[in-house]
Amino acid sequence: MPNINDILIMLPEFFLVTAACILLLADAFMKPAERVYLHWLSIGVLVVTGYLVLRYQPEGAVTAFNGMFIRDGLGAVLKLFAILSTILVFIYGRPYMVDRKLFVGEFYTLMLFAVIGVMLLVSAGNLVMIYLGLELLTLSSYALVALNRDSSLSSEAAIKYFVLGALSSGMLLYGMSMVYGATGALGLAQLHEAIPHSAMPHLLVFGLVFMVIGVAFKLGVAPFHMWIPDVYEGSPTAVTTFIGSASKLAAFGMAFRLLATGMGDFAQHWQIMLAALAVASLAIGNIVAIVQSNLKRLLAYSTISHMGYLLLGLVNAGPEGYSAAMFYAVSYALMSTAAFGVILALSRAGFECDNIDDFKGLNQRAPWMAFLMMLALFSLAGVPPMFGFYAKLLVLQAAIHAGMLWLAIVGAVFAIIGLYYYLRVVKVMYFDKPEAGTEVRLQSDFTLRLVLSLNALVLLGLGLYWGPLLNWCKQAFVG
Amino acid sequence: MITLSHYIVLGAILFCISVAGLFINRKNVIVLLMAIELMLLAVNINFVAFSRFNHDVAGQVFVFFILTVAAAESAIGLAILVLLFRNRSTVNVAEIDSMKG
Amino acid sequence: MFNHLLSLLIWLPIVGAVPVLLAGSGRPNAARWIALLMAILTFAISLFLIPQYNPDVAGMQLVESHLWIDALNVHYSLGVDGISVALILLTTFVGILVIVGAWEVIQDKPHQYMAAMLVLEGLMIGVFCATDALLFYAFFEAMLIPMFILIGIWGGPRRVYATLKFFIYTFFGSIFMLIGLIYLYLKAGSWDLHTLSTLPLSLTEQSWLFFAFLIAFAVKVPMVPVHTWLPDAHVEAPTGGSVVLAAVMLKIGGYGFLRFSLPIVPDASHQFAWVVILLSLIAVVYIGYVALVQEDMKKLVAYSSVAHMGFVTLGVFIAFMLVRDQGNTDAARLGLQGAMVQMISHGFVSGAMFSCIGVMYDRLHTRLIKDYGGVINVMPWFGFFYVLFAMANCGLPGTSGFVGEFMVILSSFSANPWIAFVAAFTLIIGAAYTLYLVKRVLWGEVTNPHVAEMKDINGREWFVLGAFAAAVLVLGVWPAPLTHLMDSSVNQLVQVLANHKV
Amino acid sequence: MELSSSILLTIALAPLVGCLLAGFFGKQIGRAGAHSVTILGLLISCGLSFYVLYQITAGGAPVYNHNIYTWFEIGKYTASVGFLIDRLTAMMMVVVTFVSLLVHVYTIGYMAEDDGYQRFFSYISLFTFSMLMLVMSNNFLQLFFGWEAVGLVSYLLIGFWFKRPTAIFANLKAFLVNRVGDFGFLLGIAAVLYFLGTLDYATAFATAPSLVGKTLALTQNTHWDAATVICILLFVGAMGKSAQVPLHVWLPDSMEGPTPISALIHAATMVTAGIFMVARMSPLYELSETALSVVLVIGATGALFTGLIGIVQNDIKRVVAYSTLSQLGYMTVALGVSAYAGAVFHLMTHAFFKALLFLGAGSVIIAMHHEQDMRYMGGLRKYMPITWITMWIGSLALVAFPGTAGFFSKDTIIEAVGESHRWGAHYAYFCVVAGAFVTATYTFRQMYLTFHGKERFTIVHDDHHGHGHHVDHRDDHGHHEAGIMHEAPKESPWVVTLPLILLAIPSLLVGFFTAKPMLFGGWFGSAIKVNEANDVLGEVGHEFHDAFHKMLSGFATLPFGLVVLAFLITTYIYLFNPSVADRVRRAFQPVYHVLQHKYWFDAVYYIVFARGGIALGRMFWKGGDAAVIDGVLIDGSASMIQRIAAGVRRLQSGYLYHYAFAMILGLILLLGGYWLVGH
Repeated sequence: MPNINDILIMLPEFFLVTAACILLLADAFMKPAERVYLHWLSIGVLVVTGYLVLRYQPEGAVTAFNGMFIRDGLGAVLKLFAILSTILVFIYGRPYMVDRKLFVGEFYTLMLFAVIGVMLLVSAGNLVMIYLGLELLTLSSYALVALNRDSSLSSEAAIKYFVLGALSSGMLLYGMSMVYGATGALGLAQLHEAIPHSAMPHLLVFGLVFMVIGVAFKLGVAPFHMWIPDVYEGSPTAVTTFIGSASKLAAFGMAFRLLATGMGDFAQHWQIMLAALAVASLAIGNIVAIVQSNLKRLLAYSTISHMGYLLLGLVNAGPEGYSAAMFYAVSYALMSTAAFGVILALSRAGFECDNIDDFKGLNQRAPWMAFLMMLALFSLAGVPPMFGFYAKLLVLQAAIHAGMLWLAIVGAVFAIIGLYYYLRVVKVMYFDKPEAGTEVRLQSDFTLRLVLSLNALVLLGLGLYWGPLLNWCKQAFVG
Repeated sequence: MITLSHYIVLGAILFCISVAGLFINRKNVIVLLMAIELMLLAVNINFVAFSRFNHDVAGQVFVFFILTVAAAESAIGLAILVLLFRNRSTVNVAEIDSMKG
Repeated sequence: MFNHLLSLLIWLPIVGAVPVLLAGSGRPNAARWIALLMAILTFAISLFLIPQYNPDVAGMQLVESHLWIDALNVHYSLGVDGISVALILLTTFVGILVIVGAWEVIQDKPHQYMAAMLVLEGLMIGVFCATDALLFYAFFEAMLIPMFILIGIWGGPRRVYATLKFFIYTFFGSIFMLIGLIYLYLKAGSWDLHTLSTLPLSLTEQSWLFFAFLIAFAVKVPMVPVHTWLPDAHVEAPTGGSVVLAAVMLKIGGYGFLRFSLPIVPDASHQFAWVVILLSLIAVVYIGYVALVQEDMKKLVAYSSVAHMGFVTLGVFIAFMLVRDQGNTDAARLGLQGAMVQMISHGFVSGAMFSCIGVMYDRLHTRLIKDYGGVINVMPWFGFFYVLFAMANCGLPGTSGFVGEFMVILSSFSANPWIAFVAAFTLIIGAAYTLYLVKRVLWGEVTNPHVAEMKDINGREWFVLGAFAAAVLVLGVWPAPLTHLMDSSVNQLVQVLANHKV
Repeated sequence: MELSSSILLTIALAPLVGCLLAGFFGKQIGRAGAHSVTILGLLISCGLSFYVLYQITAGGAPVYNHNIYTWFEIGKYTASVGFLIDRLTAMMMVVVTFVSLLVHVYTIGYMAEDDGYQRFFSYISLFTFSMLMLVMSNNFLQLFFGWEAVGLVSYLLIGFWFKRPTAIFANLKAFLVNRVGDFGFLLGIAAVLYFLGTLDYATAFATAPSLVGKTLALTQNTHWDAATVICILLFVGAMGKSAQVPLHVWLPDSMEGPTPISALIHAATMVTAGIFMVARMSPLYELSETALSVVLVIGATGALFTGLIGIVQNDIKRVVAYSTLSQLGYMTVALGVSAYAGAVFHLMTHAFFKALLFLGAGSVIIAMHHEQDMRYMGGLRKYMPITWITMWIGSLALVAFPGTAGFFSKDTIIEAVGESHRWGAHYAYFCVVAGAFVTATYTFRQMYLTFHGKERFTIVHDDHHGHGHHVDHRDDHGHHEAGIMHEAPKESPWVVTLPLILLAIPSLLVGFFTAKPMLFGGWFGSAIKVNEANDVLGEVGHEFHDAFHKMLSGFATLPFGLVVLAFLITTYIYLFNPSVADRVRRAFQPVYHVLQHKYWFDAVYYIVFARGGIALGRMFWKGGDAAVIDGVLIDGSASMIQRIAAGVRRLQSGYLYHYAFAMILGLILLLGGYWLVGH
């Protein structure tokens, strides 16, 4: 019997749902000119949600609705950064969407619903909740990808995303059903208890494989990465940014809930699978990125490799590894928002500015933007003193601590290859002469510039002092 | 006498058919949507069977959720399909490869 | 008393780069002056090290230590011993000269150039101060970024290839060191270099770590066969870049050996000393011959740098043979001192050589030897400096170039006459490639009409070359202050070598 | 009374100051200023050197051995800069400063028309400073400093006319060959430090006896005697500096430098540094018979065979150059038989008469407007009597005509060799005696070709060629039409002839007065140490009663007979029947051929070391660095990754069903993997 306490625990989610619905309605009565209010309103809503997430944050974990919903540190961190990156997406994306006549209510409502999906997913306490959260997130994402109705690329991206996404969630469900069959439990906690004395361990592992695939798809690690490049390239850059940041956080949360909370006792099984997947996506991501000419695609492949690094943390299968992985996910979200933010800031009506050549000689034309992009890129490449380096450091350490020195060395070697393509972009921005005829005009939106600058500088700042964040991540896993 | 394993095998077969449908089909996107539906059904069979044999009703609840979501999913899928057709005036899977590499 | 001297040294130039960037975008001269001011300030502050540092006491001084990342027990801990002090002074000294040297040479975005230089300077000082492995690594890697920019933007025609090669080469080297450091941290629970140096390690572990360090620092030094980035980087880099690269950055490799390989993995270092010694000797002979046939002045000097740095690694690792196999600590000290003096001296000499080449390049815009000839006819003063530095480069007594080589050869003779025999070969080959260069560039009739129009060095260039010349001669005539500065630290290092870890 | 270090510092630094003034402010102070300051500096240090010599010999000043400052101090090793002033040093100081002073004066006239006037003075003063540092040193480090510094100045001065291709080739060659010597020298110093643990002379010599029995393990089972190793390594340095076979090739080429340099550096002082060094190291050398035998044989070989080359030279300076080589051989021989005093004594006399000969040759060259080929000279005696006479004096000293300085030194050496029983002494005796004949031959030939016989040049008066014209002639030297003079040769100005006269006097007399004390009187005292067993000079000394009788007996020796013989032959050939020369040459065609090509030393060295080195370098560069390391490893791996990437990206075909298939594949692999692990 649900009581008021459950409501309080889920207050942020409830608030966001309500607000989203109101905005949905409000949008119907808004003139296009007033849509800017919607923009600020949704940002406001997200801010409030974020506040609520922090407020009444209990010590340790509390559950609601008979364990359907878990509110704990992990969830708080992931939700906050998901919300933060969504706000960033709104700010960076607005001029872009305006230029493309995509500045519509659906964008905001869909985004908000996607955020709800993220929030439910990362604090799901039950396979059903995981499934629902996931679907809420992905279904909104499908729609967002296809938002640009007149672009054949987006619709192609959408259909690919849709079909593969459906396939993966089908597999996830199939795995869930197996696990359910083997244990008779859907709640993660019950699952955790039931697993040791399960009658059919083989069935469990069989199901585990499918669930790992579901996670792998969401993270986008090879060989379940195929959708990533096309979706990144095809969808509107603002949406790409969201997929590249918030939904990666969600994916990590899902991975943790399923594998650690649910199947923690089977760690020795999924560790090996994750290790294998990590190697695959490190290789695919870093190598194929070298030959890309489209920046969004390049970043897509870099995402694949980064998720490989994230798995380096997960394979540790201990609080240290989980915190490292979460740290990595957070850092990646910040880095990719910065990188995509620059692309958004430089793109205009009819000009996506997503070819690497579009960045030629950027240092001559927009030195500040070039500098911000360089920060983001060096951070992605993992060069100290940038934030990204310490994220890599932590996951490598986690892997080594887990006795997987070889895996760490593989990661290191691919970091060298990865460095090359990031440097290539820096080279284009700084060492090449701008192409005659083309000219770069910066989005005049002040908030965009300000926030983007902050975002990129934070990468440097956190590189210089990242202790508190790490502690926060660590606290999420104590007990 | 029909045992649990019969259901599991049936589910497995349906699942395989749907998967095969996903990557063998070179023609029509709509077939893909149907394959996806089929896959979900395979899952549903598993859940129902297990919940029956585990004497636990939760599984069947899950099935309801899956059915609902599946409906929404196919709705979105069809919508995207329409978009695709509007932009490409084709729904032939083998022609949707403008992004690659 | 004020005990943040080192932090000040590190951060003053880095922070100072900001006003340079801001002021400079419109007004290049403002950028230049601010940059120069910062460089001079840094140098002035670094001079305070001399009274502050007590050379008679071994171990780290002027220590600052704050917990940086509690979760990983990383400390922001700085400290200097005699070795670091010497290298810091070298850095700040060169820091001024490169700013002055670039004054009106760099016309394209001077403010960015100056800013990059300042940042680079600060980071390099940081490397020499850091006593925390992770902090060291951060500075060590961060250095690459400004240098990457410097070569890439203001470099020559093949700058992109060169700078990418430089960055990736070095990154390749250091990433394995990172793995090694993480391993050490997990074992020791601390990044503190002193703690690590007391951490017991099995010989197997030491061997793996040794090679991890070796790759990192061998690339930096650079040692044969991982030296090929250096000629390209030097050739394409702007003069200032080459100067900093040769004068300071290469030293970081040698410094790394002293800070990491020797104390942390002494037994493995001892076991594999022969590898390094062999490579060093190869560097002296093989690279000497390679340098002999270069057609590009900068490449020639770059190769000679490789050969000279061979003496550094030789001096460092010869110490093991002396201490462990013969118990001859004095000779070991001589070798290590030689290595250090060689580092400092090479900083001056190679920096000066590159500045000279820069002077010619600014006039003729070519680095090919064949385009020159008879330069002395039109630039007598320049000729004077050039010959002086050339002589220093081939180790003429009375110049700094001689001191280090002399010490290293003396000590290596004690270790094994044959090593000294091969090492001393530098007297011949070094003179051969250097003077062959001088012959083709300086002497002879003026054949190229453009050479005939070259003007002799102006006041600014006089200042740069003069400063280098002064340093070269003072160090060459009276090295005692330098050796005394480093003596106790080197002595302590020798003690560390002696005690086994397994 | 004790010598004061300030005096010694003044001696050393006065020339340096002059050098810096003339060098850095040459423009401001002008030519007169330049030569004034440098000569002043030399006057000071020359005068003080004489004072020091007086103090040491007559004034009863004790041996001065103090450090000025510490160069470095590491553990038990210290290196300092300091002075050791004993009789040997004092004598060297006097010789160096005296000759250098005269050369400075001479230069005023010789370089009068050269643009590099100030630079030249600066250089020779710098040289004097370096040479003084070398001889006054009290330790190996400073010795090496001076050693290399004089090498540097020699490099600069040989290439003084840096526009001449030959000059800049010669100076590079000289420096590199010297470096080969220094290579050994440095190792020798290292060996000293290794065995004796010090760089200080006094300590080293004191502890030298401890070397006996010590060995150096060059391989597992070859152990070399420590003293031998040290001495031979050090001697390698001497071979470079003092142009001993086979490192002699640089000296003849060094004649590319202006003549005053040939006199000062390449005859009188620098090239004798090696001799001085070995004499200085006598306490070490006395410990190793083997080393001394090596010295002996190498010296003897040089003494005879380089002299032979002198016979076939036509360039007046080159004749003198080869005679220098041969004389250096004599000194080395003397060292080899432990007659260190003899060597040093010959060093001194040779300094005077060889400087004289060179300056005389220079005077001739001025008169001939930089024509150096003797085939276009002859009969000059009536144009330039002073030069003629002084050069005869020098020549007589060179051929050791009894009574001249050269006689006392050289004849003593020959006798000493005769007395010695060291391994190789017989060969050496043959060489030095035959050498006497050879010396006489090329000397008289030179004198006749230059001053006697009929003039082999024609004087064409024309107005087009002004006198100032010859400045450029110096630069493109040898290119003017051979044997054509535009005005009659005339005697050189007093600044040139005065030094000749001042040098002629000691060439004649110095031996007569100093032979007894310096050779047999143990004049050098503690500076030179000879074992009883090796004291050949002592043996010689028994017959030596006083210089006069010695002189008389000199007429009855075999060497003198050979000299007379050579005199008769050359007189006949070059004064009465020149055609014989050609016939002789044809008769001895093969020999002549060999001598013409200087035994092919230069050719072989050039091919093997110069060409070979370049070829080797190119091989290393292109083959090693470019091809293997960069080509295969660095760029190779980069391009390989590129290729892989190009391949892998094709998997991203863009087709949905491929994507789906990839996922299924992943599923199957994971299941299969698990299945494999499971069973």
